[in-house]
Amino acid sequence: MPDFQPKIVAFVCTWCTYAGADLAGTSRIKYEPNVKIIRFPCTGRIDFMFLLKSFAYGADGVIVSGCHPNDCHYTSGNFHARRRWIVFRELVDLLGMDINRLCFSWVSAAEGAQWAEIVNSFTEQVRTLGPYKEYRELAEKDKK
Amino acid sequence: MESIRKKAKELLEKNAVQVIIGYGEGLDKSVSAIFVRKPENAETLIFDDRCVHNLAVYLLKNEIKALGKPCIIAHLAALRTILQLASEHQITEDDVLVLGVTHKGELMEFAGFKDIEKYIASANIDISENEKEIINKLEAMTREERWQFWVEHLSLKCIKCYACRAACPMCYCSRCQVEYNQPQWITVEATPVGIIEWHITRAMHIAGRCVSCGECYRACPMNIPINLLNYLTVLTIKEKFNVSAGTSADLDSVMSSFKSDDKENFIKQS
Amino acid sequence: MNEQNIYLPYLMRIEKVTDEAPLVKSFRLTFIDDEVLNNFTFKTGQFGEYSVIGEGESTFCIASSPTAKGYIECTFRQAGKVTTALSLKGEGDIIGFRGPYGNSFPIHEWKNKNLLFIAGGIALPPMRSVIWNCLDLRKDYKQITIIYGARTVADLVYKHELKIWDEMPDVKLITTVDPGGETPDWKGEIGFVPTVLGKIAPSSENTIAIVCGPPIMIKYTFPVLEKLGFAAENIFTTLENRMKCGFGKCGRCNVGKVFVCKDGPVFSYKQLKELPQEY
Amino acid sequence: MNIEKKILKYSSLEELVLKLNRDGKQVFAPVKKDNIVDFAPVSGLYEMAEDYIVTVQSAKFVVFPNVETLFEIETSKDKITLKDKDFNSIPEIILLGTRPCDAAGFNILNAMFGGDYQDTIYSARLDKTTLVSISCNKSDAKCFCTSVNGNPGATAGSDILLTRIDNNDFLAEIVTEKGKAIVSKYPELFETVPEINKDKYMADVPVEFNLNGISEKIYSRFDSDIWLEQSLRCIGCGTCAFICPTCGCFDIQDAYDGYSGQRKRSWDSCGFSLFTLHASGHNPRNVQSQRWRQRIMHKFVYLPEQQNLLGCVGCGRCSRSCSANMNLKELLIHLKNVIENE
Repeated sequence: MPDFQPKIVAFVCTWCTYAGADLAGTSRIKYEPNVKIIRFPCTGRIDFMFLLKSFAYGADGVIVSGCHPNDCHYTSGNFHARRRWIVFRELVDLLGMDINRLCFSWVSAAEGAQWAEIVNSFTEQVRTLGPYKEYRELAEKDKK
Repeated sequence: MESIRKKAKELLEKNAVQVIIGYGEGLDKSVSAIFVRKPENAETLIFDDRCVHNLAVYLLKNEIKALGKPCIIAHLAALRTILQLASEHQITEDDVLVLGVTHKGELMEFAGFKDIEKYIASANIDISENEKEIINKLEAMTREERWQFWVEHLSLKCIKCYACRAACPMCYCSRCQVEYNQPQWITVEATPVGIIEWHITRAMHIAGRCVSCGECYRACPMNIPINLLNYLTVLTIKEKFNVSAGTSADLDSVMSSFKSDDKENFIKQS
Repeated sequence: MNEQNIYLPYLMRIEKVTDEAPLVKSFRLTFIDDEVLNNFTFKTGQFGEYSVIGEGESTFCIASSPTAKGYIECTFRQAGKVTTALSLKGEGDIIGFRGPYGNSFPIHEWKNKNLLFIAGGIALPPMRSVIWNCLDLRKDYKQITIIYGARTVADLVYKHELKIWDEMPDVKLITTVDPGGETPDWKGEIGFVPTVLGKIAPSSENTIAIVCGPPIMIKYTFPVLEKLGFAAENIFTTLENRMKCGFGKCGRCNVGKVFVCKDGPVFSYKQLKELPQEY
Repeated sequence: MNIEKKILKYSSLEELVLKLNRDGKQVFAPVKKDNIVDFAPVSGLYEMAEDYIVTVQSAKFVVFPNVETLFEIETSKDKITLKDKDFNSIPEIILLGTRPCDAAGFNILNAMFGGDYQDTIYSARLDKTTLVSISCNKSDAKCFCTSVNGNPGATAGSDILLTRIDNNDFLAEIVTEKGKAIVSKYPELFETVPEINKDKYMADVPVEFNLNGISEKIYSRFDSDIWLEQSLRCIGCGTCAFICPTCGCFDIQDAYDGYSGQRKRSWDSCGFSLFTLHASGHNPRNVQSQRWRQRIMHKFVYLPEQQNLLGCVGCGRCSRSCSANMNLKELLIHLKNVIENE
C-alpha cells in the first residue's frame, strides 16, 4: 500500500513529548504530517477509551508518548500509565485488535529528533499495515 | 452442611449477627442465595458442590446492609472477594462475620482478616488449567481469527443486559461509567463496537481486582466466555507485577499503584 | 396520528429565547411546516417531548396557553445532556417537538369558581399555561389568586408576566422567596410557599386550588389546603416522572396502576391519595 | 371456530423450509450454538435444534428488536431532514419452532404496542411475521404455562401449530389466514388428516396456581415487605426483562456524529436504576425491592386491568437464565400463599 496515507493520532504529555515535538519543529526536523497531536497534561491522564474511540472514528494508528520514568512533572503519572498500557495491550491483543497499530514511547522535551524518528517509523509501519478497516467497519454498524 | 446449620443457629440465637447469607434450595432443588434471619430457619441452609455463587456480591447492597450485621458463608473465591473489598475500604472486619467453607463443606472460623490471608496463602488460587488452556488456544490463533472469534461472541451475541456487571462483586460503583451520558462514552444500546468498548472497559476497571470467581460468565444468559478477558488481566498482572487480587486486606490497588521497576518490552525509549 | 411514525417529531423554529433565571430559559417555537401549524391544537396542562436532533429528547409541559395561536412555548432548566444542548440553541435554530401528550386541566369544570394557583420554583410553567388560559376567559371565573415562590428573587421565572398579573385589578398575586433569598428592595413575602399560603389563608369556599412544585413543596402544601377546608377533589396538581415515549409504551413513568404520561400529568389530590408514593 | 387440521410429514417440513427460503422468506428456527439454543436464520430443517424446552431468548426480536432505528437524521449547515423509516425494507420472516408460550407472548406485545398510539413500526414487522409453532412434548420444572391461562398445545398467537406425532410427522393446525396462505401456497406438502387425539403427545405441565381475581389483593400489598423478602437475592441486571417474551419496555437514544445518525429504540428493564431516575437525582424506585415489585405488578396487576391479559406466559425463561435463581414460579406460589394465609 505505497500511496496509502495513514491517519495517526498521537496522545502526548505537554511537559515532555509535546515540548519535544515543538523542538523538532523549531529545529526544522521534518517528520510525516500524518500525525495529529493531542496534548494532555500527563500520560497518566490518557484513558484507554481515547485509543478505542480514535480507531472507531477512523485512525489507523495511535501513538501515546510522555516523559521518561522519573521525569514526570507530576512524579508518577507515567508510572501509572505504564501499568495501564501493559494490561491494556495484552487485553486488546487477546481480543484480536492489531497492537502493531499502537506505539508507546518516552520522549523527553530535548528529544525532538527521536520524536520525528518515532513518528516517521511508526507511520511507515502503519502504511505497510494498510487502513484499519475491520474495526472501522464494525464501528460503522454502530450507526445502523 | 450440619456444622454450618448449627453454627448459623447459634450465631442468630446469640444475636452476634442479624442475617446469615448462605445457600438454600428452591422447591425444584435449584440452588440460590438465601438470607436467614430466624434461628429456626437455619436448617434451610445447605452446602454441596452446586453452591458456587459468590455471595460476597450481596455485602455492599443497601437493602441487605439495612438488615444488620451479616454472617457470610464464603468459599475460596468469596473469601478473596472479602479481602479485596477490605483492601478497597468497602468493608471492615467488624462489618461482617466470615464463615469459610472448603469445597468439601468443612466449616472454617476466622479470627479476622489476617486469619483469612493465611488460609488463602495456603490455597491454590491460580486460574484453572482448562481456562488457561482456552486462553492459550485463543492466543495460538492468528490475530484475525481471534478478532473474528470475539466479534462473533461479543458483537453478535451480547444483548447488553449487564448481568456481568450486576453479578461481579467488584462492580459496586453507585453509578457506572456507562450510566453517564455527558459524554456518552459507550452506547447504551447493543451496537457492535459499543459492546466491545463495554467489555474492554469492564475488564480494565476490574483489572487487578478480579478474584476469578467466574460469576460474570455464569450470569451471562448468552453463555459468552467474558471471564476470559478478566482472567487474561489476572494472568498478566500476576506475571508482570507479581500481585494477585484478594490475597490481603491491605493490598495496594494494582492499577493505581506502581513499582518504579515495572518491566515491559514495548515502550520505545532511546 | 396513527398511520404516521409516532416517534417522528415536528420540526420547530425557535422564535424567541428568554433567560428566565440562572440556568432556566424559555423558548417560543413556531412550526416550520404550515400544514402542521394549521391543525395543531392542545389543551392546557398537556406536555411534549422536545428534542435536539442527535442529542435526544426531554419532557416539559407546554408553557403557553392554547388561546395563544401560532406558537407554543416551553421553559426548562439546564440539567442533563439534552437540556444542555437545548440551552446552546439560539433564535432561528431548529429543534424537534412531539406532542401534545397527556390529559389537561379541566378548566371547563371550574366555571364560576374562584381559582387559587400555588406554584414553586420552576414548576410555574405548567401553571402559567392554565393561568393565561383562564385569564383569556376571564369572565368565566370569579376571584383569581396566585401564590408563587422561589428560592431566591433571581430564581423567579416569568418576571415580566408577574408584573402584568400584579397590575391586573382582578388578580391577587403574592410572590415569596425562601428565607434568605430576598434582595434588599424585595417587597414580596418572605417564607416558604406552604407557610405563606397558611398566612394568606384564602377561603376554600367555591374555590379550586392548583398546586405545582417540587415534591417537597407539594408534600407540605396539601395539608395546609386541607386545613383551609379544600376538598381533595378540588385540588389539582401535575406529576413529574421520568419519561421517554410520552404515550404509555416505554413503561417507566407509572405510579402504581396509572401512567403519568397517558393518564396524567394532571391529577386531582383525590386521585393522588389512591396512588402509591411512586413519584 | 374450528381449526383446519392437516398432516405435515417430516420430509414435507424439510421441503417447506427450502421452499420458503427459495421464495425470499427468512426462516428463523432454534439453533444450538455454544451450548445454548437460540433463534437463528436456517436454510434447512437439519440446522434446527432437536432437544430443547424453549430458546434462551424469546422470539420478540422479530417484532421488537434489541435495537431499532425509529428514523434517520441528516443534517447540513442550516437544514435538518428526518427520513422516516423505510417500512418495505422490513423482510418477510417465518418463525419456525416457537412454542405456544412464545406465540401467546405476541398477543401481549401486540396489546402494549397497539392501542390509541399504534406503533406503526411494530405493526409493520408483525404483518411480515408468520409463526409456525411446535407444541411441547416435554417441559421442565421452570415451566408454568398452564397456571397462566396457557397450555403446551395452545394455538393462541400461532399461525400454524405443529404437533410432533408418531414416526416424526406433524399434525398441523392451521389457525390464521397467514397459516392458510402457507398451506394454499404449498398444497402438495400438506395431507388430509385421519382423526388424531392431540392430547397424548402433549407435555404434562401441572397447574401450580391460579392468579385469576387476585390482582387487587396483590396491589393492596404495595407497601408490604414481601417484595424485599423476595428480592434480596436479585442483583438488578436486565436478563429477565431482555429474554422475556412479554417485556416491551424500551429506551430512546440518538446516535449522531455531527452530520448524520438515527434516533434508536432499544430494550430497557425496570430492574435498572436509570429506568426511573429523574434529572434532579430523585428516583421513585431507588432500591431493588421496588423494582422487583414493579415487575410483578406490571405483569400480574396492571396489564390484567389495562389490557385484560396476564402479562406472563409461564415460559420460565427468566427463572432459567437468572444467575440469582429468582424462580418466578416459586415466587408466585410464595406470593399466593402469603396472600391466602394473611
